[in-house]
Amino acid sequence: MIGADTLAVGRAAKGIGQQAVLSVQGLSVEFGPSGNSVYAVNDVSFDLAEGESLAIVGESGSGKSVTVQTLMGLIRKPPGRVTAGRALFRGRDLLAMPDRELRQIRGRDIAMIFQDPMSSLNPVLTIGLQLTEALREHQGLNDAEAERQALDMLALVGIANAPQRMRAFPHQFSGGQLQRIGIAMALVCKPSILIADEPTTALDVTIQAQIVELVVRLQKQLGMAIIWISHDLSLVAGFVDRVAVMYAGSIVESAPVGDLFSATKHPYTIGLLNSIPSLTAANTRLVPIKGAPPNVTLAPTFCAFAPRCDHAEARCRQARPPLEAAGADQTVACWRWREVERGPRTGAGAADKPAVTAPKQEALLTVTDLKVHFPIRRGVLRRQVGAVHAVDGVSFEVMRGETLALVGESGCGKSTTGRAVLGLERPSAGSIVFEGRNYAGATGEELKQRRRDMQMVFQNPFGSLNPRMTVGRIIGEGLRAQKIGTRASRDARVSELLALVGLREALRNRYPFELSGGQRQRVGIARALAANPKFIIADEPISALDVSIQAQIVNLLDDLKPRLGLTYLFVGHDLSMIRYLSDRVAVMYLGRIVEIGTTKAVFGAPLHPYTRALLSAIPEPDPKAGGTRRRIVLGGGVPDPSKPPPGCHFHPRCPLATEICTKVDPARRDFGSAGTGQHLVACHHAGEATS
Amino acid sequence: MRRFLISLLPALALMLAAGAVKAEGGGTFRSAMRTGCIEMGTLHTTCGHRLDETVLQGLVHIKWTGDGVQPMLAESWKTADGGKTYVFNLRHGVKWHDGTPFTAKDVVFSLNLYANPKVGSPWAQKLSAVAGYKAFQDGSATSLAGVKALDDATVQIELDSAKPLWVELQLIAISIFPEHILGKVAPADVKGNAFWVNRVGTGPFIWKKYESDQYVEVDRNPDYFLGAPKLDRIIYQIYKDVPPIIAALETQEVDAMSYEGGGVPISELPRLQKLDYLTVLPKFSAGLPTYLQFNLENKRFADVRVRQAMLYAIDRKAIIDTVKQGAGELLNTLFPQDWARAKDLEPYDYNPDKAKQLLTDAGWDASQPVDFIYYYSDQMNVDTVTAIQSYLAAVGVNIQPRLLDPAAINQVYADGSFQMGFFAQGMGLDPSLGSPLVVCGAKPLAMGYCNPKVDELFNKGLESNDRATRAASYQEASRILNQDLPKAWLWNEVRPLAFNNRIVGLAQHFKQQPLVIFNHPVYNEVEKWEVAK
Amino acid sequence: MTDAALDMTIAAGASRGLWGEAARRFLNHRLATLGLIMLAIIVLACVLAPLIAHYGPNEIDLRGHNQPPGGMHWLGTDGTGRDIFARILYGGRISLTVGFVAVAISAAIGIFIGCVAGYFGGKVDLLLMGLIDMVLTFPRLVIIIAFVAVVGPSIFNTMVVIGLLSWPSIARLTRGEILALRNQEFILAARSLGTSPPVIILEHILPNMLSPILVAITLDVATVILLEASLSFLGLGAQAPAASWGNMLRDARTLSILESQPWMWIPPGAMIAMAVLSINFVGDGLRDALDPQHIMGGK
Amino acid sequence: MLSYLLRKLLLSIPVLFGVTVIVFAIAHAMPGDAVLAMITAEAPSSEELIAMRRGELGLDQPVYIQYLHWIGQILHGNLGRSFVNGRSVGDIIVERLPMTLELMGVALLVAFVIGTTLGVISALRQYKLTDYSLTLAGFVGVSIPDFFMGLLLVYVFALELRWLPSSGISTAGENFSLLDNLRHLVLPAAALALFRAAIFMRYARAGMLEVLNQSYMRTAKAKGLKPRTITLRHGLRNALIPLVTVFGLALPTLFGGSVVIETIFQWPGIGLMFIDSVVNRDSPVIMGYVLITAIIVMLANLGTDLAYSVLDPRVSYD
Repeated sequence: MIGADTLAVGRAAKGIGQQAVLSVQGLSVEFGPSGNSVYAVNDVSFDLAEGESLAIVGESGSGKSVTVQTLMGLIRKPPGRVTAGRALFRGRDLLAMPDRELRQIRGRDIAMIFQDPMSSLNPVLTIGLQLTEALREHQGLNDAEAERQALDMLALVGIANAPQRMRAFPHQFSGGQLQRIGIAMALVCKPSILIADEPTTALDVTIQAQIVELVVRLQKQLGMAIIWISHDLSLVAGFVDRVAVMYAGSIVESAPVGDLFSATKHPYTIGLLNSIPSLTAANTRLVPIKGAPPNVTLAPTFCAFAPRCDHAEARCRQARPPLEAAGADQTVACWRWREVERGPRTGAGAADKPAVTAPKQEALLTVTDLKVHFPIRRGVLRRQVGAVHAVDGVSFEVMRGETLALVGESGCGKSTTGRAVLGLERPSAGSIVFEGRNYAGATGEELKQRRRDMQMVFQNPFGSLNPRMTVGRIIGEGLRAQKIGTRASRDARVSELLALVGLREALRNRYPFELSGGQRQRVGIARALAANPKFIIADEPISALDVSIQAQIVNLLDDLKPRLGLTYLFVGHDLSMIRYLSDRVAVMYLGRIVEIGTTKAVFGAPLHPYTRALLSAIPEPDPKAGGTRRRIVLGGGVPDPSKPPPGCHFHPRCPLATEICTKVDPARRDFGSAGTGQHLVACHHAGEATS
Repeated sequence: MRRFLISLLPALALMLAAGAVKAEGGGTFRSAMRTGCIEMGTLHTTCGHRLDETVLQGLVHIKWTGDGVQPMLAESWKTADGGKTYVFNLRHGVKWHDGTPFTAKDVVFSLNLYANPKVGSPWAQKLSAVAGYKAFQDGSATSLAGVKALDDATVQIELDSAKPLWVELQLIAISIFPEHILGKVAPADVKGNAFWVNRVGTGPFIWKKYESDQYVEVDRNPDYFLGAPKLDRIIYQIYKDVPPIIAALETQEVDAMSYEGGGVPISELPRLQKLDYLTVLPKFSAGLPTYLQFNLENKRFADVRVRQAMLYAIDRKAIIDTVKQGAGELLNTLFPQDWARAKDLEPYDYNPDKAKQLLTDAGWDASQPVDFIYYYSDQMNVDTVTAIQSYLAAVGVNIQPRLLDPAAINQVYADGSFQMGFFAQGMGLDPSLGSPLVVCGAKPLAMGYCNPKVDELFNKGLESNDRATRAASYQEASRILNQDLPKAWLWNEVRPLAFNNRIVGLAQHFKQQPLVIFNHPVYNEVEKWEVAK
Repeated sequence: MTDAALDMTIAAGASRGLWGEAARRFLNHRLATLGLIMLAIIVLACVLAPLIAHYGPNEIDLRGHNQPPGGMHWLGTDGTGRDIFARILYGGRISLTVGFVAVAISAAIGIFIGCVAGYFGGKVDLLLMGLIDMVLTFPRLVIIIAFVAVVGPSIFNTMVVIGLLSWPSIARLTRGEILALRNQEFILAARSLGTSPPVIILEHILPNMLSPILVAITLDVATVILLEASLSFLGLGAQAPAASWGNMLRDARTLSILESQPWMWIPPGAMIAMAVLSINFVGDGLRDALDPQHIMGGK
Repeated sequence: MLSYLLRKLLLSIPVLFGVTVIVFAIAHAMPGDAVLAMITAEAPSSEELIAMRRGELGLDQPVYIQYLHWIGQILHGNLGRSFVNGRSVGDIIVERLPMTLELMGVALLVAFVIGTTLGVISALRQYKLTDYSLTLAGFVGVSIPDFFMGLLLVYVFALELRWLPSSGISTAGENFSLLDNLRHLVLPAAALALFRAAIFMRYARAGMLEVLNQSYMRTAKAKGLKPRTITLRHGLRNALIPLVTVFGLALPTLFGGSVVIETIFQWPGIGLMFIDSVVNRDSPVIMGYVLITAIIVMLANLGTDLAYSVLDPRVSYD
């Protein structure tokens, strides 16, 4: 601790922005044999000042990770090749130095944390060994000294009980703890640059907030520079100094974070910002970027964004625009940046969100006290010794024509609830009444009947389509299963559905692997709509998609709802998107609904402390907002659902918890008014202010 | 890793170098033996050769030259009544390897042990001519009435009727066991007794050690009554299969191989003949008529023309010349002994046309395949079966060869489903030993053949010990068997043998031995062999 | 409008389809292509043996035995003067037939049992897994030796016995695949559409577990060819005079043949090695070509 | 963990019971029986004698009685007595099993060490000449049956070079010496090992390649560790885990392989005993052999599970 502090002072004295600790110049990386290359990184240049934090933002395949991994010498060669460029670290070219030298810099001067904390730690080695090995390698410390420093670092990242935990293995930690350990591991040698490669993508939003906070704190404490790789503009808006936006292997725009949001220059950046809903901005219709990110298999001799750009002209397809200065500290790579301007949700197809027809006050679906328990069997005789209380007494109604969103962090039981409603999981208790009929425990013909009216759109666009069926067969499957129509009429219906979800007829005979993620999700939607259901359960339908594609799918769902008279149960964890598309929201925690009400009421005046924490953790795509909003960072992680805490499930993490919360499970109370509608909250201290 | 491999090399080299030094004390003879030769729980010796006679011995053994009987534990014997009563004078001063004196009690005990129905020895019938045998078998007597110890050194054996050849043909098979050891064992338990893996005998070598499936080690008996052996010890190395024996002969890991199981495969001869440290006897008569066996109770083979046709169909000479590389002599009747065969036998020269004609005449149904069983799995015999199959197919006899093990063959015999097969039967010593193949009702090998004239001639052959007299009977029988073809006689087998010249006396003796002698202890003068200097 | 750009690029290249894509990847695999060609030549030569070989496989010529290669006998003759080349081809028929038929039998049993265990789960699964465990604890070769002693050696028996004893690995694989597939979202999707269980098995589960099973089956063929060779070498497989590569290799037990008549054992040995090698190559290629990673689009 | 082991052991009881039924059925379905197997042309037996021997061995009883009798013995820890020499089957197996285990153990160890090493080297040199040659060698290795390998080894090393003895477990009649024993062991163990080394190599290569793509390898590299540390400490350990399964699966095939190799090399283990007992229809020995190998394989499977839990801290059984 002491060491860290003095070091921080030393670094801080140099100040920020005085000199580039890292200067990347014209970096190009290709993969595969020449002639058949993937142009992963094209002519990327940026500077990183001492103590500065830089975000590199881009969608999957944009080359952001390859860029930093190349700097670290982490890409495998072959197939990877650095075809041009320099990367000067304190004046020494990282790309030219022999591996032996680079190794001295890796881990000591430049450290890295990775996306998936679970897979980036070695599962068979103890945390202690993995923490200390860099110390022993770089600083030649003996075991005791290395262990002492590692313990200091563990304490610094907030791992309790560190001495015992040193002997534990990675699988014995939660994801959030693992990422803390990953950070400790990167920082043990007090590097001057930390590269964070999407370190929060695999984490829940409340944990993500913890990690971001930790890194920001440590950066200040240790005075290091940070390169933060992310696909999420909103996330980085709150804490970095500069942002570089990458697209198809190139930096298209780079600016101080404020300028990037307020004076956005590049059409792609504009497109990205228009694709994400804002918690604070007006609730206007999302404007997606058309098309999908390209595979970078063509030599970068043109603007890669041109096919998706509304401003593209002939020039864009003939020559690649250079990255040029477009302001004090802003650069942009676009031939037409001077003509492009970001208005509020401008661009082709921009329009107001379609007027929501007021939902009829008639319950289409009523779920009462639903429980889904999965037995745990142990011992010699495999006796049931307990159960995972995945869904533990959930009640809600879905009104005809509305969108009810079910939100919560992973493991809270929201997906299981959705599946139970459709009959994919057998409820242990409770009733599921759809249009007046209780379907809980339905089998056979009854189940089949239910499935004609209810359908599901699944999360994973890769896993939810049978890879060995053509698109046409996948879409028509429900019709065949329900024996609807003749072969010819089914064929016609498939064509109709393809058109409905915005897919070309030509795709009918394609296989899923030939489609992009967005197209697959459209196929999934078309499949669900085939038999004209009344009710769609959408289970995180956009969470696996790139930002620019998410908006496409959300808009499609939004458009279809009034056209086909659908009702949605939307399961998700992306709160800003949910706020954008739902009429009412139910917040789940550990198998129970803690708060349910209209979107306006819940988002506007959240009453349950968990909801409040959840909402405060949502990153906002506006650097200014980041400063003003007060974040409630919850301690710890979600408890084991097979051993839920007694009383209120949330009490161990709750800032308001009192004696009663540990004993009595709070009943739901209605805090709604005529204006806000029903607003049920299950909390003894609902609405009380946090200290 | 490379360093690791390099560090292994010296160790490897050391191991290989150790192989170059042959750790051989003076005077060890290593002989290869096939598995199965060791189990002797039912007293009979399936591989009488070599091991038994070095440890255990009988009253008499067969002479080295195969033409007479050598006194062993019995110094002399005489019969006063033309072979009904024999009196044996035992050798004096003989001691068991454990030091106990050998006496007439041991002889009486041993003969009774063989005949005891509770022991269940298949060789009990060797004593079936002894007076009182039947009573012993059916339980009305508890010992053989005909066997008596006249004193400590004299034994009298009385037979039911006069058998002038009894000693030569039957007694030679009987080994004498120590009464003071096996006498304590209940007869029914003799089979599983530890004695058989820790034998105490009177022979030139003393049983020392038996390692299952590895070897038997016997050490020199300095008190041997025919003179102390020159070899220090003999190690009988046990092998399951022939190829490893050949390899061991070549590498001098063994000095000799037994001739049970085929001796040196003919195909390996050229290889061994090239080695100057080996003496190879390429054409050692096996006294082993080889034939096609038919089930005469099966209608298809009942017609003699069918059997004759098969013999005409096969070019036996070509098979001997090529597949058997000359090792084998044509045989057209049962007896391998020259003197027992008539000179005017039908030669059944290769004549496929005649074969076809005979088959047509006999109304042979060529569409029906014939189940054809054989046992010898070595390359030469498999090739032989292949050639036979091909020759028979050419005349319309479609045999389907199946290689079976003894148990399966005996099962096929027992349940009567046997059709046809390729077999051989060792009977080198005397023509009378062929009787189980051809006399009426002899099970299982006669296969339904019955010619009272043949039975009569076999009986006659045993009434005298004068060879000329006997020859007349057997030659007559040979003519009948040549015509009747109860089996289709093919040839007399030849067994090549190979010996390491290191053992002086071994090869020389075998050169004198006219033929392989199966199943009977032979006086082989092992005490005179020695390791060359 | 939205995916127009991508639509265009896809429409430009003709769809190869699922199998087309697999075929392309397979053919890109150099060793696999080589293996396929080798295997095709071997199989074709064996099938067309009567047209290629000048002699019958069992045509003996005692006076012309043990001839070295050359002249009328391309690969020489064996101990009874049979043409080695002809026997190689006809023997290949037996060896390959044993391989394919035995594996077909074991695959049929294995897939059936695996499907039943995987689909029904529970007690049925427990029972069948017990059965699988039981058969797996037997050393296969040992049990086959004992079995052949029971039913008698013949190529038919060898095939059946190998088939009857080799299914557990495929059953296990099938069961595992089904268990893995059962939790795939597209199976959930099919269930949610009301697709009936038999249709789910037929349309969703079977086609998707096909590739790993196909790979396993292919590699099994190679194993069985080796097993047949071992059995025939021990005299328990193909019976004389019929040829199989394994019993031809038996000649090499004779040391002088091993040393001075290599034409009798090199060809069958080489054929065994080549057949097994090419099947292994093909299996390896199939594994890559059918890798579900590629069509599932995972990362 | 303990309850997992207990459960596995409990589950193995019905499995072993099934094994006994099957092996009994096979042993008794063989044509002929121990008594018929003893009959030779030189020692023809009368029908009375055959009946007497069958009576002694209990072969005249109804089959189910024979089975119950056998099972009864087994439950008393007694595998019965050999029909051929009357010795206790348990004793025979105890006497011979160590020799087979020596052969198999050394072969397995050698195969594992060589195979894994080469597999890892091959993976580290992916797409280089070393990799291609090793992979090809591996393919060839799994294409040569072990019996044939045995013949070739004897031919080259025993007959031509005369470096090593051609058969046996030690020089007959000499006092046991480890060196002598090892010299005899080299060829049969190599014959068994080479084929399996090729298999281990394939799996080790695949495993290592998979591990090389894992992100924790990238993490290790990002820490600036030495390549050797990364390969050995982070890579190898993870790559070895899936090999445990291969190790477990190799055991039954090794028993099969040892039957052939023991025959070729006259190695006096239980494989040789088994072949003899089949020829002799010595059903107590046949059944004892299969039962014992089944138990060993089962224990080895349990051992595999244990090894997993030792090697991979993520694995815990309950």
